[in-house]
Amino acid sequence: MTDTPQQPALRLQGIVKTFPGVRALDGVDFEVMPGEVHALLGENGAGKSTLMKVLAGMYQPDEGQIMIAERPVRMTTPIEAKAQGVVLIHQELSLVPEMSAAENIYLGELPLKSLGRVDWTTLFDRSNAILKRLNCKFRGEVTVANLSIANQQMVEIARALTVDARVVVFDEPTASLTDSEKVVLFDIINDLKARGVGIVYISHRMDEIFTLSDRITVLRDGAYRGTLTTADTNEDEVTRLMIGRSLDLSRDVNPPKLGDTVLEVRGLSCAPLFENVSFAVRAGEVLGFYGLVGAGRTEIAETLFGLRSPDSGEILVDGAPVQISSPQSAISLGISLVPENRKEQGLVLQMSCRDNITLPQVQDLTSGPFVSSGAEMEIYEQYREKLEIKSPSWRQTVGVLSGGNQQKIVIGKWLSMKPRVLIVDEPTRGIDVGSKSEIHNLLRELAAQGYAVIVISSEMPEVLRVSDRIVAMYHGRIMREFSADDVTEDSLVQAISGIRAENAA
Amino acid sequence: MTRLKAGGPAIAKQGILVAFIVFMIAFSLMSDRFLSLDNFMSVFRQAAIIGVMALGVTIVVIGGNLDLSVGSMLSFATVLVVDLHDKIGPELAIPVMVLATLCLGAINGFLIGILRLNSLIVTLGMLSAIQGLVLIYSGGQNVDIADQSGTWFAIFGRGAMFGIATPIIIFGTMALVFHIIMTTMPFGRKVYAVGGNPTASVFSGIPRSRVVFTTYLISALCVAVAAMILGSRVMGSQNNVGQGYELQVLAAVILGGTSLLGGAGSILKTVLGVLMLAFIQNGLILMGQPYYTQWLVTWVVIIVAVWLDVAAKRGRLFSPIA
Amino acid sequence: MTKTMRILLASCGTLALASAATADTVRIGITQNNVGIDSYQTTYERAFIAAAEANPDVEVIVLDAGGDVARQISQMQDLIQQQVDAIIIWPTDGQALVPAVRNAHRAEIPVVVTNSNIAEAGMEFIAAFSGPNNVQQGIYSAEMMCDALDGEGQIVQITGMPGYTTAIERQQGFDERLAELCPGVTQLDIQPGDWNRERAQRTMETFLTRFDQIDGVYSGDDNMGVGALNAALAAGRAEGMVFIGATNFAVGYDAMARGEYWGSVYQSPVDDAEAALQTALDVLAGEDVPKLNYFDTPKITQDNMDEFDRPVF
Amino acid sequence: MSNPTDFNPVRWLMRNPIWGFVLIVFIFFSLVSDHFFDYRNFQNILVQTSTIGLIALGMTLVMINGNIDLSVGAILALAAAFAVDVQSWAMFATWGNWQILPAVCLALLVGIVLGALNGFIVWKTGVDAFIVTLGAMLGIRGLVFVYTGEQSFYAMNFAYSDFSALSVGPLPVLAIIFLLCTLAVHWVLSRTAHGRNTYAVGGNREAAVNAGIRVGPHMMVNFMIIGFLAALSGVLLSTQMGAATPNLGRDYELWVITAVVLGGTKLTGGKGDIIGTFGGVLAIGILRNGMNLMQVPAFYVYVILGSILIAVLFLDKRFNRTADGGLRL
Repeated sequence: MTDTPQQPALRLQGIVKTFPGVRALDGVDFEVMPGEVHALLGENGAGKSTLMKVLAGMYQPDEGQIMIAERPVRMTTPIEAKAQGVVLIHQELSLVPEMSAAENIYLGELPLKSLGRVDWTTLFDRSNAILKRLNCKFRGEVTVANLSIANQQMVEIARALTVDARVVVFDEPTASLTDSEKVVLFDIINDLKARGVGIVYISHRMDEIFTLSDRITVLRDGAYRGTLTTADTNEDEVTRLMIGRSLDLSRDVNPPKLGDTVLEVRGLSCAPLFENVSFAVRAGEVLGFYGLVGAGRTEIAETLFGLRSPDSGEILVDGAPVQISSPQSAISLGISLVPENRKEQGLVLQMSCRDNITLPQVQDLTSGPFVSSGAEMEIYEQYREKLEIKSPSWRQTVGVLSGGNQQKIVIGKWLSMKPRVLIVDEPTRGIDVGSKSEIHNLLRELAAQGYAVIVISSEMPEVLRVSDRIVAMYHGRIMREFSADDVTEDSLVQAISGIRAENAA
Repeated sequence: MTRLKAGGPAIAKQGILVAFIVFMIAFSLMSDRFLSLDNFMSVFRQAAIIGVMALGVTIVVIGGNLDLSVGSMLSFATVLVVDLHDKIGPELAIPVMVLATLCLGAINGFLIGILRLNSLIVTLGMLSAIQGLVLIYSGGQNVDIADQSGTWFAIFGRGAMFGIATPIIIFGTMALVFHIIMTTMPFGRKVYAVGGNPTASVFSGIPRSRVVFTTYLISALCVAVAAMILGSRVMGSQNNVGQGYELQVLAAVILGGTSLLGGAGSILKTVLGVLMLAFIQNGLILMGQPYYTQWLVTWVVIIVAVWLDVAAKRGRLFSPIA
Repeated sequence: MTKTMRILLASCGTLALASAATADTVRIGITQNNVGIDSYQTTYERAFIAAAEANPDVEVIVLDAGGDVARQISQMQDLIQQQVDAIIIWPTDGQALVPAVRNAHRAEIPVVVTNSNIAEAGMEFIAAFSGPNNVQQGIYSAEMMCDALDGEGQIVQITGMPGYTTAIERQQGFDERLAELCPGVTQLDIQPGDWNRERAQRTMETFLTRFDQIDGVYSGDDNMGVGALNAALAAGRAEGMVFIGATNFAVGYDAMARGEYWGSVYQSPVDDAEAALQTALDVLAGEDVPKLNYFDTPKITQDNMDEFDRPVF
Repeated sequence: MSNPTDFNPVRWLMRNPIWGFVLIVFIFFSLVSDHFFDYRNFQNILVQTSTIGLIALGMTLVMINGNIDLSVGAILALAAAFAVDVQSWAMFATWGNWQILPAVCLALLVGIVLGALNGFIVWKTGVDAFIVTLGAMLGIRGLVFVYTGEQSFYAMNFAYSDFSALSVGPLPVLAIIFLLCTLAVHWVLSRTAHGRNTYAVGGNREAAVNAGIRVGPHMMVNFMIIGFLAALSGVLLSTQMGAATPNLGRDYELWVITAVVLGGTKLTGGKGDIIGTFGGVLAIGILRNGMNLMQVPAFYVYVILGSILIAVLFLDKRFNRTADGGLRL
């Protein structure tokens, strides 16, 4: 590295970006030194994504300067940004499923021969070299559609390595990674860092930020709120900067008032997704399902909600065996599911807040043949208050709300159905810290009100925080069940990594 | 992610309404015959057949699908009802025709709603297959009603109530009923939900297959009603009478701002789209323009109207893609 | 005429070869314009098949181009490929089929054109044409119109599907003859009705709005003519309006009987079909067939309609 | 990129059910029709399919992009009209047979320009291609009628229509052009950066944008390619006719889309290839040819073609279940 360490690899000065009616970035300063991991934090809507898009050449700032190695630059396309050594790794996988991994790695700049022909040999050689550097076990020739999510993420990361990057921006890179895959990713980040690359790391996960970063910059409402040195700060301080107040992260320790067993599952199998799964959940408790992505947790939830037919096994509601052949029958049994993917499965984005909440019961909210607007408003108002949904009006289409408010709408939708069992799959995925704790408190509160709650999560702090009991899953099987009092992080990690299974074998 | 607010004055969001008003003014200025009650009634009456079909197709499109089979289905229904009129009498012919048409709709609904096949291709296949069915049924002959002046069947296409032609009354009533269904009844809400996000609808306990199936039944029902108007108006039918109607219907629905992606659209705006196309046809002929001018005008109008609509939604005129 | 002779000789040669191959039956392929589109064509097809079945020595291959020129060219290729003894073609387009007819001619298969004629450039490649004279029909209609209006008045015209030969020829015959015979009759406007009764009805409704005085309506066929009549009746303006069509359909015949419809041109698809088959057989038999075989399509009006049978279509 | 060493014919057919279907109808017609299995007939099939086939090549690109083009039939008609009419322009009167050259070039240019217009509108307005080209389908047909004045044009010069009868070796020249174009488009789609980007734009537009692919111009290029191919198809069709008719190419868009979808290209974009499209085109060509040879009544042809389209779609869905893992949605 020829740059002196004092010279930032990248510096943004007074960046302003406005959209019609919105000042998305309001004079933001930001810098990354070579060989530094600089975390960028802020709640959803704070302007992180806009800032990243400015960085990546996808947006042009209205005011302010971007400087690379202290030279002002103009980047009008992602390609130009990349040529300047600034690479963005997207939060949502930005891959083309029908193309090979190699083509995806070099998307937009495939090595060419004459006549615009793709130079396949070079392409595969280069990309295989990169994949090897990342310790990937697949080759560049594989079609991306056939890769696991984690491997797809690796392809995404491999893209950053195609150029001699000065700055790599990671936007929520761990959202869909398992713990072991995270380890690989962190190795890569540290490797880049050692080579003198400046890293911008965006995440909602405090633990990751504190493990990885050297400095933390916080944005709120499109404005710069300060930069902290990681070693000299703590989560509280960062959170306060982010949300402008402090946050109660402690678990509410009141022992649950347990009711009867509402839902029981005996020997449920749906090969190859999960096998011989048995558990029970009682009114007034939160049952956590913890495991790696792909361990079969979501699939169990889908089966309980009538979206899959099990091969064998029994489902009992209030002690009586039931057949759940469709979501409608699940709903009529009092089972509801807040799905994993809010935007694809949970909400009709162009519908209003109110209509999304009342959607499952719209058939019953009628006076005569018509949907009763009054009844709908009543439900909407009730749950808007109860869940503190922030929306300008009931007419607001949910697509423009923040992730936290969207999630509350999905939860409100099911609470309004007065379910017995509420299954919540990844309740806080992609939700900022402030809303996260609100949702955690809400889940606890719901249990206290007598709901039987099942929470599926890949985040250990979350599971530990909300659950009364925790079921650990590995490869479609339940490895162990813990009670909140005797669970330790170590035993949990072991259980979901299948370590007990190997020992037993 | 910063989101754009749908900006601009409210009128800009009503692309079709703007275009409609512009055209009405232009035609009124250019032809002194245009702006008269008689002419309007005549246009409304002519628009009724396409219009009734467009109502059904609007619901299908809001549900996230397409229906290209309505053209040959109209041929089928009209040939059937006219042919049976003289054979078994109108009181039997109408229910038989409606049932048979609903069966075709049910086939569409089954293939698309239940088997989840792509609606464009299925209805394209049905377009061809039903055209064949019509020809096989009629043996390629035109069908006619012998006693044109004596049959009460004339009421649908030629009759009038309170001085308003029946086709207009039928079209108006159906538009109103469907508007009420789509905006205030549970079924309407479900169609919007299924079209807007089919997966989320299933996750909300909405019987997606049944809803889609029903939209195709409604579409077929609309075709059956259109066939009654058409058969009664013409008192006969050719085998290809509905040929090309599917595109006119679709053009009207699109002009009305219904999104082909599903989940958005409005019955009343479809009515506007239908009237717009009818007025363009009528106005240009009144101005003595050759028939192909209306195609050129329709070209521009469709693109500009939908463009204004899209532009208003995204808050800027040109698409942001590089 | 030497050219014709050569063709005939060539045809005879083909016949001889073909006969040697397939014993005594002759195989005749026909490719029609668009059978489903109206009753005339359907009735034609039935009559053609019936006539062929009545003759034990004839085997026919019946194809339909569905109105598509390209498909008709393919069908010509397929027929040439099958080495039929003769091809009868009802061209979807008079110009566009010339090379296809030329190919058949080169393959030494005689071609008989039926109903609507091939363009001038193709005349040298066909054995014969058999059918009505569409231009003449337009002329007849113009004469009837002139007659009915006593040479004075304002009329509108509703044509068939734009771009199709029959529609163009009838319009051409009508326009030219009318201008020459009756300069006192003015044509207010010409719009298409696409051979479709409902569309003709719609067009007429707009005409009625647009023009206060319409004395006569010429329609490219009776099907559309009746549509125009319906519109005028509904508007209460049919009284005294002269409706003249072409290709007398049953509905037109009935309307004439009721006195609402003035006249048309009588054209029998059965005659048309039988004439085509006979012409082909004559060509194959080596007879000296004239190039143009127009069968008679007389004027039919309220006055002389008793002389004609009610059309079957 | 399938590796040739692990080529498995059964799996290949499962992924390309259309070729299985082509095989079946081929064998079927060979058995039941005397005239089908004949070298001359195969030539015919190739020539007959070339019209739809050429456009289908372009449609494959456009549909992989996630767009659609309904205006191809009208573009074909306008190009054919130009190709025939321009030959007789006075300025080329002294050119002899060379007068065909500017005519054909102008016709092809018309196709490219109209394609560019469609593409430009799709790019700049962001209106769905279905809507843009539905409008263009009506409008361009209007242009055809304006230009031709409803009349058919015919080529005075028989050299023009003789061209379609030429053969090089065993293959008619039209078939050769079609096959060459097929190879060329296949090459573009599978070997060039533009072709690979076609998948990227349709498979994940956001990713393509992020990777710096200029999506708008890219789509415009594909619309220009389909415009060119539709025009070429119109020119070749007009050489078969020695004429151009204003109604030429009506409904072709529907048949082209049918062929492309039969070939496995997804309407949602991102997936499809020329091998499949070629199979789809052949399937329709063989069916039509075979049914002609077998004299299936026209009325039944409609029913059969419609049903087959739906049946193939159904089979494709069965074989190529997407990875929803049995979720009942």
